[in-house]
Amino acid sequence: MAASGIDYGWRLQGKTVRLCADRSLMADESAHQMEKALRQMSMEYYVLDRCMQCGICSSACPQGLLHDDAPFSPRNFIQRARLGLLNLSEDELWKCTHCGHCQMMCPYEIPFLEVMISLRNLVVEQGAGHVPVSIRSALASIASGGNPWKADAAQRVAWLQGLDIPPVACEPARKVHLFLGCLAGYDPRARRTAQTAMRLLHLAGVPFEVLADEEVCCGDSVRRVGDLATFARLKQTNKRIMLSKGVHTIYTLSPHCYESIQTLYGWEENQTVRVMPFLKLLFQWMVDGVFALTDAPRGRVTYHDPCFFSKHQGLVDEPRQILKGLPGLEYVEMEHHGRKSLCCGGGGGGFWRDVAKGRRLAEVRLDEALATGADYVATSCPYCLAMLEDASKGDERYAKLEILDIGELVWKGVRP
Amino acid sequence: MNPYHLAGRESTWQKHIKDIPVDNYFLTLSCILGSFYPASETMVPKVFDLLGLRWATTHTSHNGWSCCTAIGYHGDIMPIEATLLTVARLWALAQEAGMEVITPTCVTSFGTYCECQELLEQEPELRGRIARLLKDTCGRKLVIPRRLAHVSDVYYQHRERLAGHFQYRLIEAATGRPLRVVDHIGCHYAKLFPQRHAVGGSEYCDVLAGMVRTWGGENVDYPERRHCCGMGFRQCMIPPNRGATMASVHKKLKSMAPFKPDLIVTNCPGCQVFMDKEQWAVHEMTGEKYFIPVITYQELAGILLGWDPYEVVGIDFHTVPVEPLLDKIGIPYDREKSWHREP
Amino acid sequence: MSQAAAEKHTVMVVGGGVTGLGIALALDGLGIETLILEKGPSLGGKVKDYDKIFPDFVSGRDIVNELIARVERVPRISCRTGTVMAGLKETDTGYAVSTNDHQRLEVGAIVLASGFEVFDARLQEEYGYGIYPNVINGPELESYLDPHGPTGGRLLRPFDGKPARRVAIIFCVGSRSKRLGNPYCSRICCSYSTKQAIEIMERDPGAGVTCFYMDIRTYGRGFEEMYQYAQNLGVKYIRGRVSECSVLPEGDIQVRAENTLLGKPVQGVFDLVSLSVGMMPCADAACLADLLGIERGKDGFFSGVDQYRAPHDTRREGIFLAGSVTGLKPIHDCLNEALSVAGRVAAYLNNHAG
Amino acid sequence: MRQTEHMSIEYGTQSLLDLITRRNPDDAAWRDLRRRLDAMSDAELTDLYYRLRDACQVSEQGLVYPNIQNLHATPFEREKDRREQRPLVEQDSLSEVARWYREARDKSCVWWLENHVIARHALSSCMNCGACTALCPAAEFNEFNPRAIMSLVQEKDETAIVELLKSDTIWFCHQCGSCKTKCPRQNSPFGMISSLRQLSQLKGYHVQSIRGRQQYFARHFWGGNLWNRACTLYFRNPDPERHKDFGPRFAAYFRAKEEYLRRIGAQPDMEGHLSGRKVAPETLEELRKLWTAGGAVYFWSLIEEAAARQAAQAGMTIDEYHNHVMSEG
Repeated sequence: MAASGIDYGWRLQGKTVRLCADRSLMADESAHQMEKALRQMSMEYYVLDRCMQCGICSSACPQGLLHDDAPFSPRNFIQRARLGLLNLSEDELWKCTHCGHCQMMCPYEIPFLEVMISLRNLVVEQGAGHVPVSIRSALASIASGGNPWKADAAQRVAWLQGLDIPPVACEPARKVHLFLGCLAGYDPRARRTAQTAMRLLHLAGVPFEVLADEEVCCGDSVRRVGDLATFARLKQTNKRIMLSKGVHTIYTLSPHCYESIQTLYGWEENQTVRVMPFLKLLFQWMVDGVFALTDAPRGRVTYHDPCFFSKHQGLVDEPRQILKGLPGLEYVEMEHHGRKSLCCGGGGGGFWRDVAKGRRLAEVRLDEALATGADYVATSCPYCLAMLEDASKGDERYAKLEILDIGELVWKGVRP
Repeated sequence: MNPYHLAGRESTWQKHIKDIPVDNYFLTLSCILGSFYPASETMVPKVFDLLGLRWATTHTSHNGWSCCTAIGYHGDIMPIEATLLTVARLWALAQEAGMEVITPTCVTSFGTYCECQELLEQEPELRGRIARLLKDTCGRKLVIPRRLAHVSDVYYQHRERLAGHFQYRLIEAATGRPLRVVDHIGCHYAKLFPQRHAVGGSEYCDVLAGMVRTWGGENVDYPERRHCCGMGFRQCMIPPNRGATMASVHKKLKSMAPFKPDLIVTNCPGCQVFMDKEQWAVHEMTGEKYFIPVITYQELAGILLGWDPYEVVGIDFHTVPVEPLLDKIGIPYDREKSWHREP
Repeated sequence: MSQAAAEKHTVMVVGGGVTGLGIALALDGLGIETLILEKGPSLGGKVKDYDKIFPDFVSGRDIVNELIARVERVPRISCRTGTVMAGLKETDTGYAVSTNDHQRLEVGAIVLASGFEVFDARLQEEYGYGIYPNVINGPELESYLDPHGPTGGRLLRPFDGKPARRVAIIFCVGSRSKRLGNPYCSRICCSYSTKQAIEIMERDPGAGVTCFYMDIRTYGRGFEEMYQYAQNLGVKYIRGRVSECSVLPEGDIQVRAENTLLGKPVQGVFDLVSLSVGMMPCADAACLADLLGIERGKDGFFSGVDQYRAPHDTRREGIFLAGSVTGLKPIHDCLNEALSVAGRVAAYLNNHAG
Repeated sequence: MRQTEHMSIEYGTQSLLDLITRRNPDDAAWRDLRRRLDAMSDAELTDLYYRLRDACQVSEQGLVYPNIQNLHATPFEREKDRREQRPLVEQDSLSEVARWYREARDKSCVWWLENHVIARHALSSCMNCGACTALCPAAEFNEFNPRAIMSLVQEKDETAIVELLKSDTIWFCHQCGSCKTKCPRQNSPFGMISSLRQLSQLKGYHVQSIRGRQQYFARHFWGGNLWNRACTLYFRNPDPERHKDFGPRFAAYFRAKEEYLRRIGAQPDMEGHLSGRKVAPETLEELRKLWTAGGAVYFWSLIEEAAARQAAQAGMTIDEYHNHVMSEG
């Protein structure tokens, strides 16, 4: 390539002029080998062969809305993968937040996320490229301590002591377990959400337990950044505990926990474990009129669909009906909503990446929320909550927006 | 073993035979040549006279010399109408001098004449306006030349006769092997209107290759042979943009080096300047030492005719020394006449 | 009029390719005599050189040989090879055709099935066909892949006979180009080239086949699936028209294109470059048109009176068109058309001929 | 007139010449002279220019060269051209071609594409095959893609086109025409780009991009040569300082160029043989009329205006701006 030996500059009129580098892509042996290697290493790679480069994925990808000269484009990514032009060491590999909009739209139903997972797996487990520092440390911490923050396992539930919520004992045969998830375990904000959830459970008279400090990370993000081995171990640990404690029902606070425990833990026939997102429970209570509701809170509310509920599970009507059931609130919809909603940027390991201000998906989302003139942005995923709040912090534009978990919003309206 | 079938290569350019007028040439000048390699211009009339051709030119100021403004046009400071008028004026001068065909020494002039010819032929309304403006402003008459020729076309046309006058051939004196010659055609000669105006079309343009074969040399093709030298008007003229120019030259040199050419012959003044001069910059920047002599077809004819390399052909104007080439062919020269004192 | 009327006549089929043979056999089924006029030395046309045809990889050669065998068994069909029309006169029972070997043939109707020619790739000079040994065209690649071909089915570089493993296939050569006077799409090149790519990859999984295309037009039943399969085999498709091929000292071919899906120039070096040449009207289309007094479209192919209502009829009564004289078709379409033309001809003979 | 004589006397033609013919002067003496020049009327300034041009200067070997050699590419010449051309673009004195361009300014870009002769010839329809980009020298080395430009233009989206005209993109093209030869639809991408560049300058969008701003240098470099010497390049232009890449042999040539040229029978700045390059006053007169009629002078005045606006915004003098744009980027 003409790029070789171009470090010498040339000063003309006080300007440094350099030989411009050749931008041409090379359809050469190395690309050919790269492509062959990917084929051999990654099972999912073959699905890319179905791609006909229609580009609907790239138009669906939320990153297209970022103010970025070269936004992440699944179509472009697939094209380069097919031609062996990928550089697995680039930050690009970690941009995808697994919202799943692309594969929802794909006419050939290419499971792009699975491809991403397997490519990331090549990097994380087989060292085919470079893993961003923040992600590497999160993975290390989970592998050792079962949580991403190198925190003490005991901390996960320590905060539950001294709570004024007397646990209602379940009958041994029908244990109900509230799966907190790592955020609720360690992040103060998420803890508040979890507390509210518990209060609601308590008020509704639902007996439940918390798996003390034995519960570990559900492994969703671990899997999505490609660390399949660790995921397998986490899965085993959680399953072992749950089964040993005779858990019958698991309520999850996070759609991520829900999806992995429900669909990836691979429960056997005889293991009659029922997994249910807290959101559904909440919806049931509202339908049954379990709570007496006041007209507080007042104002306009909009709902941000977590991708793992909307796109992955199709769970979009329930939360809206819950919010519409709150007498004091006027419900408004954002431009992108339901199955076509935009990602907060927290999924697929995005929660562990450091993205510069002005380049965050959450900002795009908040702008849409502002446009609706809403006072409250309700959501039902601790990742979304955290990402949206982070983005709104220190930006007075978003000051008027109160970002809440849907449970917290309901709790505001519940007459004690 | 030759990586291509010569017969096929021959038959390709032979599909595009250009109708080149045999006499009555009106010579117009090149800004770049006049500034960097003036000898290539001053030698043209000498050759025309040698061949006993009828020719005229605007070479003295009182018969109205001007440039064709093509650099201005491609440098985006001349609206097409202004260029059309300037060119139309030159055509009118040719007519007044009683010459049939206008022959520029500059490939971009040539390309622009061709473009003007096509525009005026295809746009009656434009033709009318230009004719009127030309009449009103300087009382001259618009005459669209039927045929256009570049000076290299004229050399090509008479290449055998010219060879008759040669004292040397493109052959290495020591070994008797034909010199390996890379020809660089110039985009505005071969690419703008290849069907109509380029000898041999754009892929295997024969205007230089033909001279080289006839004069004893061997044509050398290389992958980047068709490519632009990177002059690019505004790209070479404005220092911060020149990186692309140098890179283009570098790319061409890298691509031709494995074919071990003895010299590069150019058709276009712009290419001549940058293929020659940037070799030094490339050396400075990358350490790669190419230094392949680059000469115009006029200079090539000049040295083969045995004209004085310094006082007639003006090889002192070159950045890459031409003397090694003279040594190869066995052309004597008086080093004392050179103004350059090589260390 | 009764069926018998038709049987009094002979139908002349111009062209002994797969279409001509099909028509003859179909007419035989209707009890009508046919005379096949083939300008070449033998029957079978181009398809007899195809070892595998798309989309199902059956042997084209077998199909043709089978047709020829049947034709030879049938008494109602006679063939004249090495024969072309020289003159044409109308008679009260149809036409009197004179041939180059000074025969005078009385026929009730004429079906033109003289097929097509492949594009002469030398006209697209920038690819260096006929100049660089390692640049070949589609039919040549076909013969390289043919076990009965010159290399016994081994893919070798013509330049030095070394095995060719890095292969580029350039689509739309001589098609979709206003510059070369062929603005039309030749319809079958995408498919036959994809078929060839598959054959190369199936025989040598280590090989790398790169296809440079403008649009993939695998329009027929089973074609798109074939394209999918090719991709599954690892054939690379780069969207962009190749702008030039150049030869390197060892005979390798350097190719330049743009990957228009990435918006960047792309360069590659290959052992072998195959040009998927498009199709042209048969060489003698012009003189046939004059001779028969029928019209051709702007693209030089013949056109029926009305491509919806009378696709096979020409302005001239009793002269019909079949197969790729009206534009390129895959082999099975040609054979289908043979059947419909036969029906049309029989009907014509019954209703018009005396 | 009086002012001029006064100056000539005060400086003495020679010393005035020394001061006035420096390429990028920036010292007290120059600033003082600049003030005096600014104070002069157009007539006085142009008169001074031509008197200096025609005042002969003795050169080596008894040959006498006119001063024209020293005046090129000086702020003085630029100022003179500016003032000399100003009256030629008075609204009412515009030629019909210039009037057409002036009207085009207020019309949409899409209108331009449908009416400008070069644009009309450049694009019939594009199928995005990329044959143009494949061998484009600019695409190979810069963020540039002729195919993308053609398909953007083909969509006729006004705002998108305006964006394009304000960007660096269109200025990367080398105008080599390789794309034209290869296009299967016989389009001419480089012609289209040439037309877009004209439009960009016509509407003053070019000053929004680094590469576009360079046109102010081009306008005076090529434009100055044309206006005063009837050629786009003048053999004294390529000053080795600005062409270090041409190497020491070129520098050596440049030091003694008159001698070099004379030896091979070229007579720089002189009447006479080829490469003479002296243009007769009446010829120059004729050409200037043609360029005024052809709209070139109007076009230059637009580039001038845009530059003046830009310089004022940046708080530079026009001379500083000129030097800025030719080294920026």
